[in-house]
Amino acid sequence: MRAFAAILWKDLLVEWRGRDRLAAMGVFALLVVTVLFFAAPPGPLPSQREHLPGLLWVAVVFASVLGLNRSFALELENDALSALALAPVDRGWVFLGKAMASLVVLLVVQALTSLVFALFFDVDLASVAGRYALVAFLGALGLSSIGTLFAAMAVRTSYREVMLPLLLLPLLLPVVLGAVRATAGLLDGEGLLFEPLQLLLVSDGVYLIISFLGFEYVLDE
Amino acid sequence: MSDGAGEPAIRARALEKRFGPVTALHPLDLDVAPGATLAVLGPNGAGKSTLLRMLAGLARPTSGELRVAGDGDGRAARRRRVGLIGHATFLVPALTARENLRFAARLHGLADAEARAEHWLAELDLEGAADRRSGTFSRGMAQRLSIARALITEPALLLLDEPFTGLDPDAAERLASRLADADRRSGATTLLVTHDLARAAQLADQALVLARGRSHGLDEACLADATVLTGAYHDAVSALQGPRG
Amino acid sequence: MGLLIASYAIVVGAVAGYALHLIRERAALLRQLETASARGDAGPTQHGG
Amino acid sequence: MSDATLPSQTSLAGTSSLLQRTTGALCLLLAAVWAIAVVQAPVDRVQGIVQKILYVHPPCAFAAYLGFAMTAFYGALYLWKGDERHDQRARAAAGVGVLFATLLLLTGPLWAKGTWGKWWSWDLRLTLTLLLYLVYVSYLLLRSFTEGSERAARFAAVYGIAGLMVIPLNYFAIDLAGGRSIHPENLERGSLGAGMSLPFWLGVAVAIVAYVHLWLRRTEVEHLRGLLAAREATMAHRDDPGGASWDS
Repeated sequence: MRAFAAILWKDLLVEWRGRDRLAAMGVFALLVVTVLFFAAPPGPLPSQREHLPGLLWVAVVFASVLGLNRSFALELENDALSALALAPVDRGWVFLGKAMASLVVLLVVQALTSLVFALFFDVDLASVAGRYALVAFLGALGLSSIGTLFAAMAVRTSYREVMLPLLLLPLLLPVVLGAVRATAGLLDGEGLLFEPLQLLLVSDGVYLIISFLGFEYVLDE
Repeated sequence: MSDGAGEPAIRARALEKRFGPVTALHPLDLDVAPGATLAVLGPNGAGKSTLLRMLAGLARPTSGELRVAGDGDGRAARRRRVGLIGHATFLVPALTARENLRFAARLHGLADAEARAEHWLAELDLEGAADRRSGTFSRGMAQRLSIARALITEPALLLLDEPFTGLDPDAAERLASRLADADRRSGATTLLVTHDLARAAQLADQALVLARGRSHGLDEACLADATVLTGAYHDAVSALQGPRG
Repeated sequence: MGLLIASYAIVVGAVAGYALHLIRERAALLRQLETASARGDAGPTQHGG
Repeated sequence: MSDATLPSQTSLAGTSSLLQRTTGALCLLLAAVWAIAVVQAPVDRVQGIVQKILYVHPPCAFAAYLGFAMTAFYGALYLWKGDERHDQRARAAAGVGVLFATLLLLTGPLWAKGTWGKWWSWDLRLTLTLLLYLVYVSYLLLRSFTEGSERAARFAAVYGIAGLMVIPLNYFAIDLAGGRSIHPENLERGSLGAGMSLPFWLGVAVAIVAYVHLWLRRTEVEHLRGLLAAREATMAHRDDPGGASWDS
């Protein structure tokens, strides 16, 4: 348990000291939203705005992939990854430390992306801010859990930048779809729909279990 | 270096490691007395770091038995009593020396991380740079910090993976004296993997030669001095590799 | 009708083709193993105990 | 160096193992009976002759899903036991599984074109298969991009298991996204007309036996490759002692 706190503290401290990396992710998300705006400008009619939640989460997913790749790239310096492997603790805790640190980073980037998205696309997130925050949290939790597991693998393959999205994206459908449908429900004034929320919760649970158990084998030499 | 008759610190019986059909380490028997320093010598690819990684609990033996005194259940328990110093320093550049040591201690689940960090900063006379980020350290200072990082958890088994590579002679000399001094004080059983036969003769009580996964123990007489050791080493290597097997 | 024929042709063709490919590859590997061990015979094929 | 004798599976140097030959013969026999049954099956009044793709398209799904289940199964066995043979079986299962998934994704649109006039539809089953296909292509890519056979095997095993566990999630996700199924009929017996179930289930049997046959052969090829790689590693090592270092 102490190891979990140590890793979480270390990662957040390193993140804070390397704020430029966090800024880079923020700007990246900003760029993605801008490009999406020109690629698929929203029309006045509601039917022309159905795709907006999808666009928002596309921006979030890509910014997250960037962040996750970097979180383990740091561990390669001075072979810190082996230091983690040497920690005399169940590696599930090492996973949780890294995943929660990534979660915090993803939430910060997600907040920024959502803010800019709401402004650009004239979307009223403010009125549903509380419930949207819950959906955003569940989405980020899924992303950071399975993302941390695959980042730990991808960082030690020979084609690192491509490998993480390659591994992550095909498995992200449940979380992303759940988040998009939930967000759409909020924006259409239907409130927090049960099915998408249920899908998000179940998916996060499955991802956390797979990653917690799988990390033991991924961290080995 | 106590070589009490008691239960050996490291006991290996027919220890073997295979990567698929390739045998990295042939069946090896080994006994190392508590507190003793064993030098593991041999050319590249002989299986030295395979043996080291199995001792560190990072890799599982394919067959045979490997016991380190005080072995609890599972590899995590083994990793609690192991300290590893290698070419990689395991340091986090963005953290200061003090934070690196505290992190290492907490990673091992030690409660008094702050006190230990202060102690080992003094031990390796790094107080001056305690609050400087380790990313700005010279190679010598980084090496000292990585020694402190390994010893802060008071390992019963200290594994040194070619610590002298890339060091100029006097830096190597300083490191050798620090290691001997830290080893004597901590009483840890030490395993020194190196090519540097002079250092091996200077620091080790026992020696083992590995070549292409096969092992051959040298008796203590060989460790009298570097020249004797070099002779014994080359005989052992050619015996193990064999002209045509 | 053409679509029907095409789909059956694709499936049967792919399965049969892959089986033949694997048989050929197996034969090639066995040959390489033999030459390797033949070449190895000049020296010891293995350093076995 | 363990004795690199020929693999135990191959009884004689030339001929393949008994198991491989029996599954091969069984597959051919079943295929013949299946072909006859397909030809004799009644032509569907609504869709016409193209409906007979029913006897080849869904059977590939059985084989593909069997493949991915075995990939995860042998992957888990490898993680637990560490025996390299399990890893070879997992890799073979994925390879053959992807082959059948490809056939599924080829025959699907042919059928769709034949009955509704458009090649692709985001229908529940097709989307699920496409997703699964992407997962297992990533599985094979992960293996080829990871150095160190032991590490590649471990990573692939974890990813194979994750891939399998996400299938039910994908099913609900697509269902939630209104993946109204325009698949003409579902697989339950009820939907098969008179005289259609025999060719259908024969088709499934042929697909599964073909899968097992290809899987056995592919496993043996993986095993032979391992032996060859090991042989070359020792050769290279003897010629240049300081060279190939596998415990880098």
